[in-house]
Amino acid sequence: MTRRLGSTVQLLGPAAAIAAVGFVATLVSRANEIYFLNALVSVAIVVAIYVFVGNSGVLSFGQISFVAVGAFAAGVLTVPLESKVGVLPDLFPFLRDHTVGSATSLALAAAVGGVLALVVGLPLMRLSGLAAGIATFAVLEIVHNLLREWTKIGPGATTLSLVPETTGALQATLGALLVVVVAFAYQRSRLGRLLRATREDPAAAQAVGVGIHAQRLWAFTLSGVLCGFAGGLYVHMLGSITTEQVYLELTFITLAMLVVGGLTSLWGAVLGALAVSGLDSVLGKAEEGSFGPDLPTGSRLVVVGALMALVLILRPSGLTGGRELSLRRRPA
Amino acid sequence: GGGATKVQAPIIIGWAFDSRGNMAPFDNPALAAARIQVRAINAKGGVLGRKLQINVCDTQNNNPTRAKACARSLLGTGAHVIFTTCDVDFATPVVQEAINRGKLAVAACIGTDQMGPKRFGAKGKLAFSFGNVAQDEGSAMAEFAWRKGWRTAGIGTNTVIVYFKNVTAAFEKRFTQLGGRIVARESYATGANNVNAAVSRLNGADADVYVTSTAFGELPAFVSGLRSLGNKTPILNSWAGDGTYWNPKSPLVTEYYAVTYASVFGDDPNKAVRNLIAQLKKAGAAPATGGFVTGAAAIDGVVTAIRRAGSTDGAKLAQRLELFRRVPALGGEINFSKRFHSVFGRQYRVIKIQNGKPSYVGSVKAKVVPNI
Amino acid sequence: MRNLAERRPGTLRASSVSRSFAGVQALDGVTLEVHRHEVVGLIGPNGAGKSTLVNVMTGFDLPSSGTVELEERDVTGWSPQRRGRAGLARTFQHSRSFRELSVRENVEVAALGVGAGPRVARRRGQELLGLLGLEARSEAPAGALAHGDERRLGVARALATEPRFVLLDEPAAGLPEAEVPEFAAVIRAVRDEHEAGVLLIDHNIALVMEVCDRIHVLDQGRTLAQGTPAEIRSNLDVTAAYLGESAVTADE
Amino acid sequence: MSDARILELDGVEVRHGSVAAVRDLDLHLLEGEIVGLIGPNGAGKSTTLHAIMGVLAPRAGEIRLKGRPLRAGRPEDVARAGIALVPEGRRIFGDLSVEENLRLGLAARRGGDGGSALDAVYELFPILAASRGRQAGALSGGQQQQLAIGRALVASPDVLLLDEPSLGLAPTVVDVVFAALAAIRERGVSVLLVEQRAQRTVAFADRTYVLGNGELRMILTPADADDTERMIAAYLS
Amino acid sequence: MNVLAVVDAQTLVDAVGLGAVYALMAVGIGLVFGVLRLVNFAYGQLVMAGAYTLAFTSTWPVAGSIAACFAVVIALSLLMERAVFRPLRTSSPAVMLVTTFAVAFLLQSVALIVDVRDDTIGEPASSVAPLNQAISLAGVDVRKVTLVAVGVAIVALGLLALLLGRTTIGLQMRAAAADFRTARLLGVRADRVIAFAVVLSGILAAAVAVILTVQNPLVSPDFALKDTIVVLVGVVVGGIDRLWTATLGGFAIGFATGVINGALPTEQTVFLPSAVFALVILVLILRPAGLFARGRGALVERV
Ligand SMILES: Nc1ncnc2c1ncn2[C@@H]1O[C@H](COP(=O)(O)OP(=O)(O)OP(=O)(O)O)[C@@H](O)[C@H]1O
Ligand SMILES: Nc1ncnc2c1ncn2[C@@H]1O[C@H](COP(=O)(O)OP(=O)(O)OP(=O)(O)O)[C@@H](O)[C@H]1O
Ligand SMILES: [Mg+2]
Ligand SMILES: [Mg+2]
Repeated sequence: MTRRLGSTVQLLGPAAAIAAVGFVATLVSRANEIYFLNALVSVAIVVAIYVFVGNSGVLSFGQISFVAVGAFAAGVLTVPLESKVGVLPDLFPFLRDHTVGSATSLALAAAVGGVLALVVGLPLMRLSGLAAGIATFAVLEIVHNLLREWTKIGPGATTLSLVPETTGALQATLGALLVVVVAFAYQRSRLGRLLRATREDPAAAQAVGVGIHAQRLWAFTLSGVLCGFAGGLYVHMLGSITTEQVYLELTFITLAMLVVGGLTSLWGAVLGALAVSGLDSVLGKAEEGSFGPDLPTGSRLVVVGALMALVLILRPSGLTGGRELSLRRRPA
Repeated sequence: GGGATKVQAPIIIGWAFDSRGNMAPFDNPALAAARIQVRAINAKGGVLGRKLQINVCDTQNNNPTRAKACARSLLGTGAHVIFTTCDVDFATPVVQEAINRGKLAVAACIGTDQMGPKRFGAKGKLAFSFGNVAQDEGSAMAEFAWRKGWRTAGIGTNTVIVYFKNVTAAFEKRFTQLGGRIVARESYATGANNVNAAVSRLNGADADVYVTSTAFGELPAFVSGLRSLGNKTPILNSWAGDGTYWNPKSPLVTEYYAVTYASVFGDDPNKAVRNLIAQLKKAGAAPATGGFVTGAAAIDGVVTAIRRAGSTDGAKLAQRLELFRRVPALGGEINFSKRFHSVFGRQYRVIKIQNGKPSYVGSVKAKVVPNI
Repeated sequence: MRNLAERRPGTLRASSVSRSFAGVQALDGVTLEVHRHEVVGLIGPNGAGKSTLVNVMTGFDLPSSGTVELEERDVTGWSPQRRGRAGLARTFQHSRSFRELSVRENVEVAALGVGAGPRVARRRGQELLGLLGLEARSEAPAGALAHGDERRLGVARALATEPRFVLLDEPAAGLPEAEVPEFAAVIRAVRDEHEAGVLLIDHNIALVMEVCDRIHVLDQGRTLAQGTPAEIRSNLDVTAAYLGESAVTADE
Repeated sequence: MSDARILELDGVEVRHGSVAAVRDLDLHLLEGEIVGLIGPNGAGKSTTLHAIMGVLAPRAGEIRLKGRPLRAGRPEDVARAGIALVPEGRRIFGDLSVEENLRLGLAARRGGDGGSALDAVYELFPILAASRGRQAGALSGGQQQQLAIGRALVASPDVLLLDEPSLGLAPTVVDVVFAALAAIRERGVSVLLVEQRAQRTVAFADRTYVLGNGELRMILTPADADDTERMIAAYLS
Repeated sequence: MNVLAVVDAQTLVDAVGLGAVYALMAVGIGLVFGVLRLVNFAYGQLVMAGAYTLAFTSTWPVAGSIAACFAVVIALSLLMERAVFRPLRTSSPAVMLVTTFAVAFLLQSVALIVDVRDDTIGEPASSVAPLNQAISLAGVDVRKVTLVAVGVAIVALGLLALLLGRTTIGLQMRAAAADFRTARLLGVRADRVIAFAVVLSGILAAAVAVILTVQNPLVSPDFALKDTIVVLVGVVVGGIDRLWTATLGGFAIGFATGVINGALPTEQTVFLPSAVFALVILVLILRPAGLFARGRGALVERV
C-alpha cells in the first residue's frame, strides 16, 4: 500500500510540475508564453533522453539527432501544400506532394525517430563508456550532415519555414505529460528495471540472465520514439527550424539539464529541464531590464554557465541527488 | 477632423536585433544608422504627419525562442513594421510572426534572394531586405575584376552559408561571360579547418586575382596565409570582407579589395554618407564596415513606401516596395522586383587595403544579375 | 553421507577444459561434473584456476579448448545471460552488487532477469532475504552494505534465479566464523529444497569438508585429486600443496 | 615492549549519513603489540580502520598517533605519518604491474632502502616474485590479497592496519601471513588486525576487541580463545 | 592507391602540420584523462584564452606576448583543477564531462563579454605571425609553424613517455588515475600529482594556442572549439587509455582530414563528414578500445 502510494508520488510530482507550468503559460502575455512552451518542450526532450541515458548509464550524444529527424519530419510533412513546391523544390516527390495534419505529423515524427534509433542502436548498443559516447556523437554528426546537405529530404542548410505553429500551451503540456508517463511506465516495467541492473554492473546483470545489448536497444529505441515526438512538438512550437538548432548546442544544454537535475531519476530530468530553461528565460528578461536594473548584455550566458557548473561541483548527483520524488527522506 | 494640433500616434518600427552574438557586427551599426535617420526624418516632421519611433528587442544571439518572444512583444506594443536581423535563417522566426499578422517584415542587410516569397511562400510577399542580392554583388565584383584587366581568377568558396556561396558562383558566371577564365576552384568552410589547405593550393595556381567571399576567422587566415607565402596576387572579397578590424599587423594586408555599401574610412564619395559616419562616431558607434548604410537606406525606403501607400498596412506597403525602381536612398538607388525582394543594381564602393591602409578606390555596378 | 544415485536428473559438465592467458596456463584439461542434488567442493591454492573454471562454465570466459555441457546441451558458445536463463547461476569472488539499487531490488531484478513476473520476484526476494539474514537491510542501497553482508546478498541474488546449478565463488569469505554453520545449512537447503546442484569454492576448509558430497582439488590448472571429504583430507598431496599442517591440525 | 600508546582512539563516533556505524569507541595500541578487532558483519570494523586512516571523519572523539591528533580528510598524511592499511577488498591497481603496485607502497616510506623492502616481500610471497611483471588485475583473488599485504609492508609503517588479510587466502598462505605478522611485531611494529577467524585471532593477538553493532562489547585475551561459550557470546546479542 | 596519386607533397605537408597540432592537443587531453579519468571538454577554451592573451598583447615584444600566453593558460588550468576537477574527483564520468561542458560554455560566454572591441567578433593576434612564413623544400612550401608543431609534439610526447613510464611521479599519476582514494591511502600526495599533470596539459594548451593563432590570427570566443571536438573523437578512436594511442589518434584524425580534403574535388566534400564519421563508428565497433590499442586490451576485464 505505502509502496503503491510512494510510486504514485513519483509520477504525480513531475506531472504536477508540468501541469503547473502549462497552466501559467495560459495566464501570461503572448510574448512570454513562448518561454513556458519552450520549458515544456525541453522537459519532453530531456525526459526522452533520460529514458536511455538515465536508465542505462551510457552517455549518448546522439539523441538530439532523433529530435532533429523528428522535427524535420514533422515540419516537412506539414508545410502547406501550396507553398511546398516553391519553398522546398528539391524534395522527393512523395514528400513534396503530401501534407498531413499536425497530430499525424507527431506520430510520424515519433515513428521516424524510433526507426532511426533502432537501426543505429543495433550495432552501437554493443559499446559502452567513451566509445559509446563518441559513436553516438558520430551519429549526431552524420544526421546533421545529411539533413544539412540533402535537399531531397528537407530544406538543406536553409531554414525550414512555414511550419504550422500548433504547439500551444495545451499541446505542449499534454505532450510533455505523455512523454513523462511513458518514461515512468518504462522505468517501472520489468525491462526498465533490468536495464538499471546493467547500469550498476553489466557482468552481474548478465549472470542473472539479463542481455545487455537487448535491454539497451529497447531503451534506445523507445528514447528515439520519444525524442522524435519531442522534435515534432519543438518544430510546431517554433514554426521554423534549422539544422543548427538541433545540433551541438541543444545536445549539450539538454545533457546539462539532465545532469543538473540528477542523471538517474525521472524527477531529476523534469526538474533539471524546468530549472535550467526557467533560469535562462528569467536571466534573458533580466538582461532586457525587465526586473529593475539591466544586467550587462551577455551576462545571461555567463550566469547560466556558472550556475550549472556550480550545481554540478557542489552536488555532483544533481539537484535531486538522482532520486525520485518521495514523501519520506531516504536515509543516506 | 480638427486634429491639426492633436499629436498623432507615432508609426512604430519594431526592431529585433542581435546585440552581441554572431550577427552583432551587422545589426548594431545598421540600427545605429537607422536611429540617426529616424531622428532626421522626425526633425522634418515625420511621415504622413506622424513621427517615427523605433522600439528594439535584443534576440540575444538569435536564440529562436527569444527571437519569437521579441517579435511577439514588439507586435504587442503596436509595431507597424518589423525589422529583423541580417541573416535570413536567423530572421525566420521573427519574419514569420510579422507576416502571419499581416505586417511588413524588413531586414536592413540580408544579402540573399531568400527574404521574400522564395522562402516564405505567399505571405513572403511581405518580406524585404535592403541588403544587396548576392548574385548582384558577385556580378559587380566580376565587372570590377574585368575593368582592372584581370583575366584569370582563382576562386576560394566558403561553403558555410548560402550568401558566401552565391557570391562566388555569381562572380564565376559573370566573369566567364565577360571572357575571363577560372584557373582554380577551392573550397573551405568556417570551422572546418581547411582554409589553410585551400590557401596552399590556391598559391600553387597562377591567377591574376583570387576571389572569395568570407568573413569570420577564415578571412585573416586566407589573406595572411597567402601573403606569408610571399604571394602578392590581388585578393577580391565581397562586403563580408569590408573593414580593417580583422587585419593582422604582420604580414600587413596588401593588394586586398572588397566591395561594400560605403567607405567607412572617411573618403566616401557621398557627402550624406560621410555625414552619417560623423554622427555615428559622435554617438560612439563608429561603424566597422559599410553595412551600416543599409540601416539608414531601409528607413528611407520604408518611409517612401509609407508615403506612397498612404498607409502602414503590410500588404499595401509590400505592393509599393515591389514597384521600387531606382528609388533614391542614402547610399544608393534601390530596386526591387517580384523576383528579388532584396536590392539589386545598387552602386558598390570598392575598398582597397594596401600595406594595411584602406582607401576608397572607385565604384562599380552590376550590369546583369546572373541566374545561378 | 548422501546416497549418490546412479541415474542423474541432470548434469553440469566441463570436459577437458583448458584456458591459457599470456604466459599462464590457468586451466589444463580439467574435467568436472556437478549433478543436481549434490554439493561439489572445488578447492586448491591461490591461482589454481578455480575462478577461471567458474568463468568458463558460466560464459564469462571462453576456454582455449574443451566444452561445457548443461544437461546434455553443449553450451560452450552461449552468452552468460543465456546460460543464466537456462538455469546456471553464480556468485562473484569480488562482490558485484547493483550498488545504487536497494538490497531488495537486487534480488528482485535477478528473478525478473530470468523471466519471473513482478509478483513472483517480490515473493522470492522476501524469502531469500530472510534465508540469508538480510531482511533488516532490505531497503538500504546495496552499496552501503558491510562487506560480509554484500557477499550474502550475492548468494541471495544467485538463488533468486531459481537455478538448476549454482556456482559459488568463495561465498563464505568474510563471514564470521560463528556464522559458518548457519551458512552451511543454507547450502544444504539449496541442494535439498531448491534441488540445485552446487559447486562451492571456498578456502574455509571446515565449511567445505562439512557440506560437500564430493571434492575436486585443482593445482596449477590441473586436477590434483577428487573424492569424498575424508579421502581429500587424508591425501598427502593435497596437504602439501594446499591445506598445510595447521589447517589439518586445527580442524581435527 | 614499552608502555607508550602509539595509537589511541578516544570516544570515537563515526557516521555513514544518518547511521552511526561506530559509537563511543575507546581503543589503543601499544608499541610492538598485536591487537585483534572482531565482530559480526556490519559491526563497524572497517569503518573504524577508515576513521583511523582519515578517510572518514569522526563525528565525536579523537584519534591520536603517538599522542598527536590525526587530522581527518588527508589519508596521505596519515600514511606518511607511519600508518599503513591493507584495505578491505584489496584495492590493488589492476592496470599496473605487480611490481609497480609494490613500488606505490613506497610512497609513504620514510627513508630506508625501497629495493630491499621489495625483496623482503618477494621472499615472503614467492608467487609475487614469479609474477612481478604481470598486470595485477589478472591475478587470482588470493594472489591479489598477497599483493595488498605486501604493498602495505614495503611502507615499513609503525602501525599496520589489516582488514581481513586472510580473506581468500589458501590455508598454507594464511599461516605465512600470521607468521609474518609475528615477525614484524618483533621489529616493534604495532598491528591492528581485523579478522573473521575469531578463535585464531584471539589466540594470536595480545588483546582482542569485540565490536557489535558499532559498540565495544568486550575485550578478550588469548586465554579466552578456548572458552567457546565466551566467544559465541561475543557475537550474539 | 589512386587517391594517394592525387595527393601532392604540399597537401601532405599541410596535413602533417594539422596532425601535429591535433596530436599536441591529444596529449594534453590524454594526460588529464590519464590522471583524472576526466575528459576535459573545456580544453579548447584554455587554448582560446591563450589565443586571446596573444591578441591583447600583440603590441608587446613576441617573447613577452608568448610568456603572457603561457602564464594565463597555466593559471587558468590550475584554477580549473582547484575549482572544478578537485571537487568532482569521485563523480561519475558523465557528471565530470557535463561539468566541463558547463565550464567551456562559461569561459566562452566570458570571452564574448571580454571581446568588446567595436562591433566585430574577434581580435587579431599577430605578434607570432612571422612563424607562418614558409621555407621552400624541394618545391614544397613548409611553413615554419609546421616544423614547430611537429617538433614540439615529438619532444612533448617523448618527455611525457619518459615521465610516465620511468619516474615515480609518473607511476603515482597513473595510480591516482585508477583509484584516487587508494592512492591517497598509500601516501601518494594525489593533489600535487594531479596539479602537476594539469599544469603540463596547460603548457601544451598554451603551445597549441601559439601555433593555432599563427595560421588563424583572428581570435573569437569559439576559437579551437571545433578542433577540440575533432581531437576528442580522434583520441577515443585511437585509444584514450594510453597516451601513445591517444596521441596517434589525434594525429591520425588531423592528418586524414588534411589528406582527404586535398584529395577530393571541391564539390564532393559536402557529404565528407558523414563518410568520416561512419568510419569512426566502424572502427569503434570493431575495436572499441581504440584503433591502436593492443588487442581488445583493457576491455576484457576479469570478473
Ligand atoms: N584475465 C586474465 N588474464 C591473465 N591471467 C589470468 C586472467 N584470469 C586469470 N588469470 C591467471 O590464471 C590463474 C588462475 O586464476 P584463478 O583466478 O582462476 O585462480 P583461483 O584458483 O580462483 O585462485 P584464488 O583462490 O586465489 O581465487 C592465475 O595465475 C591468474 O593470474
Ligand atoms: N558507504 C556506506 N554508506 C552507508 N552505510 C555504510 C557504508 N559503509 C558501511 N556502512 C554501514 O556501516 C555499518 C558498519 O559497516 P562496516 O563496513 O564498518 O562493517 P564491518 O564490521 O567491517 O563488516 P564486515 O565484517 O561485513 O566487513 C554497516 O551497517 C554498514 O551497512
Ligand atoms: Mg578465485
Ligand atoms: Mg569490513
